[in-house]
Amino acid sequence: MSDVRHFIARNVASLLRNGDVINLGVGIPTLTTQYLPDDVEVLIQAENGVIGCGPEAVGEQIDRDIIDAGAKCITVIPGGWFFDSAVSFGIIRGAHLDATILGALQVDEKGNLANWYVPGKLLPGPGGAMDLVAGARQVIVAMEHVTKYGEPKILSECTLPLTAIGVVTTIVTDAAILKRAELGLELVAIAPGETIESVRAKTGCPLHLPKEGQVGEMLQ
Amino acid sequence: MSDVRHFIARNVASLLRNGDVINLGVGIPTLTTQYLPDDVEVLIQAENGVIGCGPEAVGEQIDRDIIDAGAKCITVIPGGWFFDSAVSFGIIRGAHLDATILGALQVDEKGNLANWYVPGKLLPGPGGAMDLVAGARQVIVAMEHVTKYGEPKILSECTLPLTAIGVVTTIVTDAAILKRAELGLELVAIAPGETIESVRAKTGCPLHLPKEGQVGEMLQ
Amino acid sequence: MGKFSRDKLASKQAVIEKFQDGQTILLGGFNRVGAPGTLFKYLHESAARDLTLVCNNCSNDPAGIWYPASQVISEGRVRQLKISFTRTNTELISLYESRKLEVELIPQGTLAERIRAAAYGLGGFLTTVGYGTLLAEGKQIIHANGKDYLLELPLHADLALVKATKADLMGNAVCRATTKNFNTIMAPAADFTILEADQIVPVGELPPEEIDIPGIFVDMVIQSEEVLK
Amino acid sequence: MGKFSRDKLASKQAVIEKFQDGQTILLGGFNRVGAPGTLFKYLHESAARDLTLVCNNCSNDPAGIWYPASQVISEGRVRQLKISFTRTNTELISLYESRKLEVELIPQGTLAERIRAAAYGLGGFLTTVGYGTLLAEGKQIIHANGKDYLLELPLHADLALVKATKADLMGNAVCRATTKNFNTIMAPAADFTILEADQIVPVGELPPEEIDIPGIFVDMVIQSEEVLK
Repeated sequence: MSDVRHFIARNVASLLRNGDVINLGVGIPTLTTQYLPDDVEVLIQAENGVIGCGPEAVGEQIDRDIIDAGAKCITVIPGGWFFDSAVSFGIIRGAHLDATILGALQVDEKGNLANWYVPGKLLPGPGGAMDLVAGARQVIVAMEHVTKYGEPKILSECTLPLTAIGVVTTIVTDAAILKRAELGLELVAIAPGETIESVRAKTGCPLHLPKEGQVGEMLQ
Repeated sequence: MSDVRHFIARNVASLLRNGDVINLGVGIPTLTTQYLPDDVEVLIQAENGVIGCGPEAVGEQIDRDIIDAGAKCITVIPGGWFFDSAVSFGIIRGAHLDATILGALQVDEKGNLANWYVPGKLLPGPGGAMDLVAGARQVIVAMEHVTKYGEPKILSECTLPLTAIGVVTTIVTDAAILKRAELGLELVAIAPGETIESVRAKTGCPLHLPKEGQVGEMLQ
Repeated sequence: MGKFSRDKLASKQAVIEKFQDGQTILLGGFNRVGAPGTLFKYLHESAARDLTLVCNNCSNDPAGIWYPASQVISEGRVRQLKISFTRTNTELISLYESRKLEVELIPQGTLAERIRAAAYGLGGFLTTVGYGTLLAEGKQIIHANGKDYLLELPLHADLALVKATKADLMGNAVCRATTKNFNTIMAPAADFTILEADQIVPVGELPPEEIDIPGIFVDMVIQSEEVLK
Repeated sequence: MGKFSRDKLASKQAVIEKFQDGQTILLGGFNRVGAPGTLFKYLHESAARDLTLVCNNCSNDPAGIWYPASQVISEGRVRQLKISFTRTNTELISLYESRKLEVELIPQGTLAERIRAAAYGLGGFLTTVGYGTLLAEGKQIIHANGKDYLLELPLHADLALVKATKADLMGNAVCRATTKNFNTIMAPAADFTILEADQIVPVGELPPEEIDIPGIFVDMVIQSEEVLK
């Protein structure tokens, strides 16, 4: 299970470019930065009001006034900046983030995202999720391909309440990397051990093959 | 003429209360602060991005990065603050100013103000005037009662293009102090040497007398 | 009536007297950081009820700084909660589902911007955030520049409770690092703003370039008590 | 494509190449203070025309820092000017009246807020400023909360030219005292932002609490030349 999470994180990392400004959701996304290639450095924003997030603070580094959105005490790199929530979501809404990476309950072929509410479960608050996916240039969903009951999470149409309409640009799972294209979802790469057919079998909507080139292999 | 300006400024000053936060337009309004009673201290905002404006800077006080909206190098009192234009007009629009004091071409009994544009004359820009009068709690107009041709500037209805609708709360001239009330303009005080009738004669709309109390006398 | 004064230091009693039934109150902070824990205690100690509370999140962890605020909710003194992030409060669902509490869920950035709109005199703003979701229900849709937007309205309050690292007696305040969060925008968005500071310094001691909240947005200043973090 | 880099220092030539015909360009500054005079010179030296310039004011005083920008207008290279305060430029009226220049007059606060709306991804905002005046002509009126407002739209640009007192090589910048004005909000409102600084310092030297413009809003940094003030 932990291996799967790291496998997904490594493949998300491969999508980032040097100089990108990104926001990381909780869970798998926070694992991403440890898999960045040596020549790729990114700047991390946290929506509670900091840009230039470094690793978690330990020992004497701990400053209780410096947290990330998950309430973890963090370090900040030289050249970092602090700001209030209005500016923070200005950065987010104003397309100043190259990517936001976050988990999902469901994604569909129209790029719709459901990741905030399962009716009948604990009353949820959207937090910053609706803002992040509406504003970032790329919305990268990092999640397992199917539910723990083996049901598809990638569908023709989300059945859960939506977080946003038509925003998802890329999906990275334990089985495949999918990009949203004009016609729907395009199969960019598959995991070692998977085939195009095996990925299609666990996906709830048609998957298109790339118009040019061929389906690649995900990083081990 | 200079006497008239100072007379008006002194009477504007008498309307301010201790602790007021104000913005001063160019001309007569800038003379106001020298006539504040000893027990009245106000905080002055300048819309280019400073609150706590002190007197004009001289000699070694001059810091070329510190100007007011008239581009004059000023001093700033301890406890002053600098901010950008979005915050500045947030302060203005958001009713954080107790009063804005400014000149006018015409005012009418509905509180309409015309102070930015005489058709046929130099192409004007509104600057911050439209924002200031829309946002401040009190809009105090400081001007001469009639034009240099002796025509009324206080009218039933402005004939010049408007700066804003229904915003003027008080008018201070060389002849009278008028307040906007439900029915129209109310004569609060008259200048020494004027009578109610003489003020009415140079005013282009009806002037009501106070419902309670009587018409006062302006400060010499 | 102006908000300029060189001595805004207030007593606990003076603060408690400001709380009245039926008020809408903004609560600063993001998780424990920048949360005015002393003011939460005073709010809890007051008798005010039928309140509307507005905050990013509100933990009911008994060891946490938000606990007194969450108790005001538990005690049934809150009519409506406007909030972005509920997962730090395990009790909200039962209060909500038993209809003892109205909850308005607001995306975090929209919450911040609605508060700023109130602070800065805007009649509302257009955003795509939340468009097409459950949270768009009942909201006016405006078509502009070829696109559909939700019209979000200003969120004004009677009181704001905010926190700073340092403040002077005029109410100028510095909010260090990530403590700014909702404090800087809530301060100007209420009719009356009470600021709690860890340290209170003489006027003129805070460098103007570091001030996050100017005194004109603040009515009362109090010294933080030792409170839970 | 990301805007994070540890070396944004650019040459005059690199700046001049960014100017292209038909661009909309934001010009920072309020009177002489905070005006990027070196970038005005480079803009004037470029061949770009058919421009839309956006600024608070633009003096044509030959002894002033704005003069090169005003010359770009005089030379007929500007199609439209969006401006708040025209009285510092005695030439605008004749250009405007001879229909050589389109001018959009914008109340100063609405100008600032429209730029911020573009910077921060809002579809517009509601304001009473300008309602019932000539400047409301052609604007959509929105009824909200029982009141009529003008809908003001975001003012986005291709380029922003801004000025700081100090900047580091990541583009983080400090704008001292009243030099902030339009610089801090114009920086994030354009696709490409060029920042001129009086002093350039190593990364990490600017205290985070004093930064007015973060590097993520800046594409190029140049050292100010000695220019007219």
